[in-house]
Amino acid sequence: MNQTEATNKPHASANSTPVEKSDSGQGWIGWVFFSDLFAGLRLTFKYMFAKHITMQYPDIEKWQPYSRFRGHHFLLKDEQGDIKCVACELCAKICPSQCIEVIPYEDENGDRHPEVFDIDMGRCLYCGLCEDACPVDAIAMGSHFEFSTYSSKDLLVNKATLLAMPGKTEKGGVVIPASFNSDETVTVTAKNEKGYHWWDAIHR
Amino acid sequence: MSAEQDSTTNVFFTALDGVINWSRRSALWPETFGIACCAIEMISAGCSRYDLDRFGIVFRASPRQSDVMVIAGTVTKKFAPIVKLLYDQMPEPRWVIAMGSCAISGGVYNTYAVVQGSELLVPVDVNVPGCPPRPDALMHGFLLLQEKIKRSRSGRHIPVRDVDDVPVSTGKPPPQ
Amino acid sequence: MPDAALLNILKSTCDRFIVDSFDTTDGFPCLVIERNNIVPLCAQLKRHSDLQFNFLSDICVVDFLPKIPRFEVLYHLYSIPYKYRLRLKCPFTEGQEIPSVTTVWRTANWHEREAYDMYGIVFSDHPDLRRIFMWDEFEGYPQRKDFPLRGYRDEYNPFGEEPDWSEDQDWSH
Amino acid sequence: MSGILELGIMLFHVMVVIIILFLVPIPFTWMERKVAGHIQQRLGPMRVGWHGVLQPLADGIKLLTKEDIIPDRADRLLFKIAPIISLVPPFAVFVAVPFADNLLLSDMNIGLLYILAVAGLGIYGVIFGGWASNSKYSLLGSIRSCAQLISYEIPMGFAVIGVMMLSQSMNLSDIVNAQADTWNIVYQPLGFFVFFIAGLAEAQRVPFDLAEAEGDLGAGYHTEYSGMRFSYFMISEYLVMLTISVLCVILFFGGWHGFLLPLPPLLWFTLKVGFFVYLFMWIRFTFPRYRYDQLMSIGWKVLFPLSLANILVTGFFIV
Amino acid sequence: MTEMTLLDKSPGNESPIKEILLNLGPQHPSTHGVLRLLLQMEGEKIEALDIIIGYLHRGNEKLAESFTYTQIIPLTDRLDYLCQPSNNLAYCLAVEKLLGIEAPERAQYIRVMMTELSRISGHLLISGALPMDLGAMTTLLYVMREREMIMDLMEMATGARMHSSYVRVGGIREDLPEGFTDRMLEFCRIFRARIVDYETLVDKNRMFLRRTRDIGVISAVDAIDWGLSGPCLRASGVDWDMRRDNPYEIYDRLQFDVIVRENGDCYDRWKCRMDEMRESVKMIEQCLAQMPKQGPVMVDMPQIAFPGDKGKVQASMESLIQQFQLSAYGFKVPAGETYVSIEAPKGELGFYIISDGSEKPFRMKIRAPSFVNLQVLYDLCKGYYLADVIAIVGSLDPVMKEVDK
Repeated sequence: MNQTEATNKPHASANSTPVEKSDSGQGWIGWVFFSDLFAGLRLTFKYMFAKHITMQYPDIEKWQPYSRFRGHHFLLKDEQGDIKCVACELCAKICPSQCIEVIPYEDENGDRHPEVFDIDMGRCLYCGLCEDACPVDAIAMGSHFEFSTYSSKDLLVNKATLLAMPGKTEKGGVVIPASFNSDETVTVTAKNEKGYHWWDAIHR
Repeated sequence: MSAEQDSTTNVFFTALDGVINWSRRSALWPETFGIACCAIEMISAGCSRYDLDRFGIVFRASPRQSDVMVIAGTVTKKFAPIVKLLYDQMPEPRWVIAMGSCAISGGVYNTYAVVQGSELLVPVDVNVPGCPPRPDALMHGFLLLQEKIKRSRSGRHIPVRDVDDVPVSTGKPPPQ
Repeated sequence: MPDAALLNILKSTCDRFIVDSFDTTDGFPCLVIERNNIVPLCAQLKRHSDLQFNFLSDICVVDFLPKIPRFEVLYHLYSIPYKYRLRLKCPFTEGQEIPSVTTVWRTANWHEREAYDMYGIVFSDHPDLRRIFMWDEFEGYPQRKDFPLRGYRDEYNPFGEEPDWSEDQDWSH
Repeated sequence: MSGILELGIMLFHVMVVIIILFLVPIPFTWMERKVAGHIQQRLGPMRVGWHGVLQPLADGIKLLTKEDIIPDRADRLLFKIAPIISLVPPFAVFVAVPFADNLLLSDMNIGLLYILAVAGLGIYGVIFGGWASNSKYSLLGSIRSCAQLISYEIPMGFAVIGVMMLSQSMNLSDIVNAQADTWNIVYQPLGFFVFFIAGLAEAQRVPFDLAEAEGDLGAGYHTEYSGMRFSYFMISEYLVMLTISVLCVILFFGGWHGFLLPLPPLLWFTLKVGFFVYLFMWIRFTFPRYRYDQLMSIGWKVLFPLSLANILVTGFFIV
Repeated sequence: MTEMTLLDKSPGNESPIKEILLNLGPQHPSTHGVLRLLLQMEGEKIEALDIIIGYLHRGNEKLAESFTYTQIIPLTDRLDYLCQPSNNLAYCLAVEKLLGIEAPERAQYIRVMMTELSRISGHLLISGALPMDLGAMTTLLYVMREREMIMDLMEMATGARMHSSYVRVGGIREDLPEGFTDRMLEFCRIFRARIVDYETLVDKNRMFLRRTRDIGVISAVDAIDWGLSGPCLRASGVDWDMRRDNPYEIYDRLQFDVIVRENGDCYDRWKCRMDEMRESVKMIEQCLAQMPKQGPVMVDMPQIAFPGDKGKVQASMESLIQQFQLSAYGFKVPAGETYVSIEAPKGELGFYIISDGSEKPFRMKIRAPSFVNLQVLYDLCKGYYLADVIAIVGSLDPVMKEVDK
């Protein structure tokens, strides 16, 4: 190691005053009169009076995710209103973090259904493999993403919660009007109105 | 009615509680303490599209000046003493947000090197699930924390710790 | 498919070091070498004007636990001027030391430290061989096949395996 | 009796100024965060009061009620008094500052000298604070800021000499009144340039904010400070910025003298100072910072010769 | 070499001049995660340093040995978390090579497009973070604004802002959604204009130039010796880009320049990334133009890939069994070994996989570019100032999750 270091080329010492290279697009006149700095100041000044692109999340607006967004899981029901899941436990098997627990039972018709369907949202990776693995399209990941809790135990959700969770959005990717409510729990309620795409705000 | 109960219902203290809680929840300063992927979403939340500054949240570089620690990423066993140290360096009152699956429970990394949940290290106030959580989700976590502060009673005493405290940098390596 | 010219040069220049050479499933030419030949061979591969393997991509250790020899260390080389790739394999048993190639490529430093940290392989003449990922007091070599994935149980890891107390008793004697 | 009354009036005036100065950081922090927000195409504080106007108040109350940590190995006495030491000089400076015609506490003949002298004392707070913390980041921060201040006080003082030569006085009111027709900036562009750059360094703002360079020193000299003591440092920092802005206006931009619009003098003064404060913020959110040694070399190799040249040229024209 | 082990310095060996031993990190605003540098300084000048990593070591390689090949894909996301599709792609290419299959053409185009998009996102963050470490905070905010657009595109196509798991063995997870092409073109158009903004703000700024020019210089020979790759290597004047030299996927059909610069200092490394983003935009536009408009995006092998249409699964018993097999046990990969490397944004990202013929890899080694690039700091920082260390670390662009694996 020491030998190779000795042959190492000496790099520019930090001591020597670096030569000011004025090849940054302006001549020496520009350099003396700070044309580079003024260009920067002009740019920031221009942006100062441009339209802001901030989404005013809790109070006024809210983001409605794209329909492919992988948020909180939900369980689907079939046309009869029964749970679609056949408790094959494929989702539990493919889950890399093993956060799904399914205990099956057989109903009077001999169909398998889940007795217990727990997901530990605090361990989930939100990778979407359970969605892929499900042969009957019973479990999917919806648009819900605001489910912070005070206790990590509350992140263990059961079948009933999963059935009640909102599904995928039909036409996502917009900012929709919303209102903030903190009486009981912190919720941001979306109003059922047409939103705007936030890229529109970026255009100058 | 004992004197202690009396003081809790005192109008003055209730008002004081209100003012102090209002100021604390309106000026939550987190540490610039990014560990992994969640830190990128934390930065995103601070940037123009989401703008945590609207809540009065600005990132402080020193733990001494911050109120809330966002554990944004996997806490490994090697890193655990440092998380603890940083938590100790923060002044009271202080809060902890565990952001992301790794911080809440270790996530997919159920291995020899990862702490299985930062609850084992520091008292976590709010868990923000996701891998990583969207910036909106982190903001929801902050809103939840604000609610928690709003409902707490803080006007009565400001907890004071013993002074045997470690400075931010002594040049010595933190204890492993 | 590996370049025929590359194989010819390799055969003509490095034959005395090579135990065995074959093409692997992914089309890399692969040389199996003797432990003590690593440094001279690598130096020659790097210096030879028609090869110039100046870029060490990776050093990888594999643990074939029940097999003997147990370990195998692999070097993935790349020649930036000629765009050749080459793999060197060096099998060895537990307890044997491997000569360090840090004198040939300085980048080997951390690769070898990683191998030491994860597999407990000692590289002789390494300038700074100590743990790199795990903390210094960590016991065991986590990537070995006989190390449990979840480690041993402690206050931060309730899912770890119960430490093997019988082994512990052996140490005390 | 009249002496006591005079003293009373004097104390009253001092109290008023002190209270005003204590309140100054409140709009400034709000303004800084709003300016930062809008430059970055976001909003800044929004949720506390109308457009977040109460944000600085919330910050202040929060800092007051925070735990006040004194590190175990710190020098306790110095650690405690350092924030106060850093707070006093910026306040003391305003004794001599004329806000409008005859609106000042003390009309000193050597007002300019007094201000330059007192403003330089603020560094002691930073040095004490950094040293007493027993933390290396703090120490490096205070060493940097000490060296920086010394190398920039000199060009700053020299830059002012040109103004003094023009107005033949060190009294700030006289200096302002001398500019009733033409502002000094017309005669002294180089002097202003040197003064402004040195002022940026004096106020420790980007691109010269090395003492608290977040990138390399964490929070710099106040890394170990929490709660109220930290807020003292913040207040003093804003006041120094205000001092520099005020001096720029008084020395080079005609003080309370306006042009075109017949606005009240105090308003003119406030507007001009406000512009400079905005300039400071604008620069902060546009530029990166220099390195420690580069900063020193700029101070000694560029600004110092320039300020000397300025004196020379000014003298030549006056004679 | 004992000078690296600063911690082990025995008390007798200390020099009479007392050096400052500064501990930079692991929690520090500008060490880009949990990198810890132990600096031995005389004044503010670095005399020696030690790099301490491993604060984010999670045992990815060990974990992969217990996962099936499908389950590993989400793990690879979490290596270089700024540009996940690159990691997915490198891993999937390695598995595909072992399996002897190739993704459909459309899938290859989409993979390349997503990889280039993520390259922009990774380079953007660092080209904003470096000025921010030097004090120009606004630059970061501006680049994050454009990065949000990329996150938006990612969410639209893959369902997650960051950890997309989009590239799968044998293709990609889903075809592009409706309207994605237009959005992508719009992004390219806006982004081209915005690069000029960053250059006005930073590239021409004399302070930034003075902070980065001739700082952290490394020669071409040294850079190769230290194993640098990617923009860090090309900034030193080594003309090597695997996208051109060992083309994978459809890179041989794209027209692009390999950005090479000469000085090998912080500025060149930064500028190299800046110019590479332009090339990436070019490549994305070419991909969009050349891409077959229709076609499968996944190989038609139900034993390896999940079928896109669930109706098929329910219709036939055979595919149902295959779905069960694939989900519950994964797919078998023929025994063999392979090393596949791609040009990730940080450099050469390689996956070395040994398969023993079962559903789980026998050994998976990740050649993480950041890990290799980072150790050059030993050489790079000496003689420079504390503030330069920040610039040097920033210009090397380490992602600690990848460094620590």
